[in-house]
Amino acid sequence: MLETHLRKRLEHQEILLMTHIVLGYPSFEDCYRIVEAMVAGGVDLMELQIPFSEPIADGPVILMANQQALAAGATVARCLEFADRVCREFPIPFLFMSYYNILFKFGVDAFAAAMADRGVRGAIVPDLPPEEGADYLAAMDRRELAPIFIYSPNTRPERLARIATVARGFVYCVARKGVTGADTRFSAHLEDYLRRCRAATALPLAVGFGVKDRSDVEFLTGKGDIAVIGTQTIRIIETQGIGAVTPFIRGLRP
Amino acid sequence: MLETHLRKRLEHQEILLMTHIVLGYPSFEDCYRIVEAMVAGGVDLMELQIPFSEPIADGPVILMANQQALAAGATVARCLEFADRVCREFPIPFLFMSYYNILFKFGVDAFAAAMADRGVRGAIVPDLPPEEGADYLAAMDRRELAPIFIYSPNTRPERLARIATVARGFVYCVARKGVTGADTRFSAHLEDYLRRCRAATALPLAVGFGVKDRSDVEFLTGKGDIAVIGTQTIRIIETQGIGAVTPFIRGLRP
Amino acid sequence: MNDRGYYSGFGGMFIPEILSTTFDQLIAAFRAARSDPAFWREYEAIMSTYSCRPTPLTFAENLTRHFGGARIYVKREDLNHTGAHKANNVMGQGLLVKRMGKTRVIAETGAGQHGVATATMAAKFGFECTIYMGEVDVERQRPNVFWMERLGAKVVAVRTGTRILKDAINEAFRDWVTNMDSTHYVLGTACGPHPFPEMVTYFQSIIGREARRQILEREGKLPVRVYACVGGGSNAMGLFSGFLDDPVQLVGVEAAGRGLASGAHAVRLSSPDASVGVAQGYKTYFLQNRDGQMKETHSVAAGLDYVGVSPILSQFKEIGRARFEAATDREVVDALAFTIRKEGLIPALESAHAFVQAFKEAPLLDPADAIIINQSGRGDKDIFTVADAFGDPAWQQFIIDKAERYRA
Amino acid sequence: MNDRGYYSGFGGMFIPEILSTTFDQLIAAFRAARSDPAFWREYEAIMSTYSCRPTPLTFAENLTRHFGGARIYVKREDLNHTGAHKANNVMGQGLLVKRMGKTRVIAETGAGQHGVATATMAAKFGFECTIYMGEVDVERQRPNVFWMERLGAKVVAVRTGTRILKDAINEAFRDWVTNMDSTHYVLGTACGPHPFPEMVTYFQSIIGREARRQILEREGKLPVRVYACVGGGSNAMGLFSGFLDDPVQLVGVEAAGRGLASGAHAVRLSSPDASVGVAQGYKTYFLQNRDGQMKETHSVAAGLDYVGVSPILSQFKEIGRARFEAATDREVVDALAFTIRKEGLIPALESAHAFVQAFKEAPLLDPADAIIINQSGRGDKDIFTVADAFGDPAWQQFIIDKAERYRA
Ligand SMILES: Cc1ncc(COP(=O)(O)O)c(C=O)c1O
Ligand SMILES: Cc1ncc(COP(=O)(O)O)c(C=O)c1O
Repeated sequence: MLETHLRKRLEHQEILLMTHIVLGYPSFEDCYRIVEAMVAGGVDLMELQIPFSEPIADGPVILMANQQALAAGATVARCLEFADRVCREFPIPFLFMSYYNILFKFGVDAFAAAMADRGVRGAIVPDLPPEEGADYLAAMDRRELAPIFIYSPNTRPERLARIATVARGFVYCVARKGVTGADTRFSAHLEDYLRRCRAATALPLAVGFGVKDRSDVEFLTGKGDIAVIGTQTIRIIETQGIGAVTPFIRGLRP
Repeated sequence: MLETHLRKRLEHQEILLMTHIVLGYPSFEDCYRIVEAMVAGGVDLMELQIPFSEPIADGPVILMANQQALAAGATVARCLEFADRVCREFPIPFLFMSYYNILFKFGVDAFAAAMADRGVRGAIVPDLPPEEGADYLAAMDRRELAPIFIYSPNTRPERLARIATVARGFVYCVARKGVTGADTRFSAHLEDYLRRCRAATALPLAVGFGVKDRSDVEFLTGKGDIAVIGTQTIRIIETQGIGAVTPFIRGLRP
Repeated sequence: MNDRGYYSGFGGMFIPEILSTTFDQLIAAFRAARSDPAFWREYEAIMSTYSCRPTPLTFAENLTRHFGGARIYVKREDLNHTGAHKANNVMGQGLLVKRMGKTRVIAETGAGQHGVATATMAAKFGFECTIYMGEVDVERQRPNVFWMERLGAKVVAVRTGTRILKDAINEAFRDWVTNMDSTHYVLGTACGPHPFPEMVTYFQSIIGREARRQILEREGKLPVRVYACVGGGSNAMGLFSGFLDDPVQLVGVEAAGRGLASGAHAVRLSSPDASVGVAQGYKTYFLQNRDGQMKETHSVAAGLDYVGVSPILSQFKEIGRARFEAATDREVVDALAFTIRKEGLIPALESAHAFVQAFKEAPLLDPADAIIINQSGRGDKDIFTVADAFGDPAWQQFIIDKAERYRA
Repeated sequence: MNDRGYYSGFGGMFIPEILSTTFDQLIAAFRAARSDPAFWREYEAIMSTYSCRPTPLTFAENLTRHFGGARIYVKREDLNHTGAHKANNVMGQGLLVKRMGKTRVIAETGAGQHGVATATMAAKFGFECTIYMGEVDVERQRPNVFWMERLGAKVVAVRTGTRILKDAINEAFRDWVTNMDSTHYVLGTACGPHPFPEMVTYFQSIIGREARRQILEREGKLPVRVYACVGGGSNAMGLFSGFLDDPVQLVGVEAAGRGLASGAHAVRLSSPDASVGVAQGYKTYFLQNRDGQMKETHSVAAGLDYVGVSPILSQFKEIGRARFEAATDREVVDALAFTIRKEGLIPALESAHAFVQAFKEAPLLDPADAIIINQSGRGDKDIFTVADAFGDPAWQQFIIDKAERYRA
């Protein structure tokens, strides 16, 4: 199970790193090379985003990546193929990230089965609150896959607790209001919020939205368990090429 | 008095000819030459139109002439000067034709005085029905000037009679509905109408709107007393020059 | 001789003889209709089912707060079908045309508003329709021409005179003297020969009747002043009609264009450039020269760009029953922008003249008092003019791109 | 967990976690307002003083005669302030925003109609306002952008996705997840996550309530069928709401664009190109491919050019409570031209879809029966599109001349 795996890693690392790529952007070949580079850099787990035409919770950078991947011909089938390969070849856990329509059109149960088949360990579906996810929860549960849910600074205490009852693997704590890719002020405010998250669940906490560099990761160390680096790696690849990925990741932790 | 003069001429001519010019169009100099040419051709009396910016009862040809005369600088003062000269130099009666605002702004009484002064014998004011013309009638009457009124095919019998009581000189019978310059079908219908006019007034009848050539004049002979040639002479001057005026007028009667 | 529609010496019927019978019929038909209580009911019924009457009286809360004086109400003639008070007049005359058994209507138009309204009425009643419009106006008001044509009207571009509203009126009269048997001339404002000033006022009086009732309901008392822009004077007469017997100040606002001193304006009731004259069939104040030739006029609002004015308003001026002010193009565009921003209302450029004056006076009035501004029409029809007044570069680029595509 | 707005399995709330509290507040505020009788009264009061409600129900005498079947009535939402039924929804949500104490509103817009309506409401209520609009729509609906800016709104051209309505909705959500504390998202149609479908329907139900009362007054009986165009579904739901418990056929008309076979259309409820999916926060029929990626849509009417549709209409389709038809661009332009010519009414291109279907069916119905067509908006906003559809050369020349002057 994902949680067990993460706990084990946490015995050796004060904080884990999770990165994110959009499948098919800039191409599936490049995606493979990026995964390779990230693993070489020492990431602990990765989100593979299946592109969707309406990525409502994503900011401009990831949004554009979604569109370009689709324009270049990315399909769900090719994303599954890709996941199959990286799960076999790399020793870290991979998660799918996508919007609910991708799962819904595939068939939620069939999708969970396909994930299990290919060794994908869990999924993040930002537009699927637990209340809408009964089928999904059942299907994931049946295959011991982790449905990753989200905490936000706006989530009320009783809701944090309720979400904790269905979440598996870890909880993804959105560091601030807004979409992916915008700047986050890492502040006392954030510390407070993470304390509330910690109180609500025994699961490891991933912290995302706006983690850019080593000082951000340092800030999170001791407060969260996983630092999520999303948009920043896309920016680095776009400006400095895939060759810059490994040193970037490596540089995030001391 | 105008009527007496006309009756005298009618002893020698079965039908009289009245022509029309717009003062200042194309220029006052040309107007003088046109009057000269018309008198040479044998016209019996003439309308001198003082141009107005809103000649509501005139068709496109005379309308344009009004505008161009004004654009070239025609003023009421220059029109009076012109009238003064032609009345002195030519042996036929001249009438003013204009819209009421010209008289009104000048002062109706002053205008009548100016006419009398210069020897103009009467006036046609197509937008001044007798009901609106008490001042005008009084002023004209005081100077034995002829206020020429209009009959139309739409004028009801009792109104024909009423107009007859204030009209002097002659009555202008509009041959048809419409503005100046459009074609008129000279028909039994017209004959009928003129019979009604004749019955309503003892004054000579002028017939206007659409008289173009000798056959029109022949048709009118015996039915009316004066054939009015308006737009047609402007057309002839525009297409054939002032030189064509005398032969044209001469050719209208046998 | 019987009544010829004089108001302290203004008005009258200066019409070509050929129309005398037509006017007799029209006067008779109008008198009969007016004294038939069923007629007004029929009129109200059509205005409430085909247009949106009664139009609302909107309390302009934000403007009131901003100016800190009188409580400002706006009478919403912009919500009429076709977007202006012109609908009131054309539907009324349309009912008369049916009574007279005529089958064709003609009209002049300046802004295009009255042309669209007439063409609409003609479509609804199944009349043939020809609209006369100065060539200059055809060019600047093309959207309205487009809709008139879609409505089945023939739009004739008038190329004579100054090629604007007054020339279109002349041309309509020329049509009428030719086709009076089949045709009624739907004059668009409270001008022209009797009975038009009275008749148009009668139909537009629905504005004032409603406004009076509405303000009494809302405020429990009469307004201290009411404001209307003055082109020909129909929307002003419409609003004023409701308050003639009341202690209410009537304020008419004319178009001062580029300023009274510039000569480029349309101020007839409070400018030395105007004097009493007779044209287009009636006696009133005209912008004319010493000889009586009409002058060119100017206003950013095409519907106010006219040389004459209702003889009834000339009377009101003479006897002091109404006060007349003027607003410049610049003031008008500013008041328009401010009203849009503050209240979400988009008055027509014409109507914005009334807003200018009300804005000047509201702060000086008692906060317990109410005033009414007549929003005679809606301003989205004016986008080509307003966008130019604002000099909006994005709009210009849009037009340039559009043109590019048409050229291709 | 409590009610999440499902209609036979359509609807729901597929929202990012960060909005959960915002939606809880919104649902609570809406529930409270709806169960407070003073709220609806306040709503009706503002709609009758700021807009022109009740809007008339116009008997289309000429169309009725022409088709020789059912008596055709037209519900005149075009006479609303800002020119469409969108006003009903925005004013209602505006009142809620005041109740919730928020100070800023955002909205998506396609045709621009909802954007103008929202910007108007924001000006009136003194809210800050940002409007998201696909870049393609910004280009084709420039006049509306101009007015939104004059109304004080910030208009953001959305350059992502297909750069039309659905992308504007996504972008509005992105704003909302950032600014939910100060900001309310005024969704423009009966789509999106709960409570929007229910809430927008509630405000738009004023159309159907009035129409039912009006037709009973006029005809003494119910209509046999009522017709509305279907974009997101708000005007249709508004009209239908009045007749849900009656034996009245509800007919929704979608945009068949260049024809169902062409793929260039926006038919979600009666086309094999559509299937059930979840996007933009709710479950309904979407035009999407097998993977669940949304397709491009097309309609001559920008307001119908949308991939999703109200979940309540999906339910009506599923349970057979409404019938759905489609009209092609060509049919729409023809019906528009015919309606203008015959009745002097200028429906919006969106609304003209409903006219197409009514014209097909009216001749087959009993002359003693009545039908109602919802004229959801006025068509003069569409002049750039309509002039192109008619290929009017004079209009093109006008634009070319105008561009020439801007270039100079
Ligand atoms: C909206 C609007 N207001 C006012 C006017 C001026 O006319 P009147 O003075 O007759 O009301 C016009 C004329 O076209 C108009 O369109
Ligand atoms: C006039 C008009 N009608 C209809 C629609 C379609 O929306 P709905 O289906 O929500 O009524 C729009 C959308 O912009 C519109 O502007």
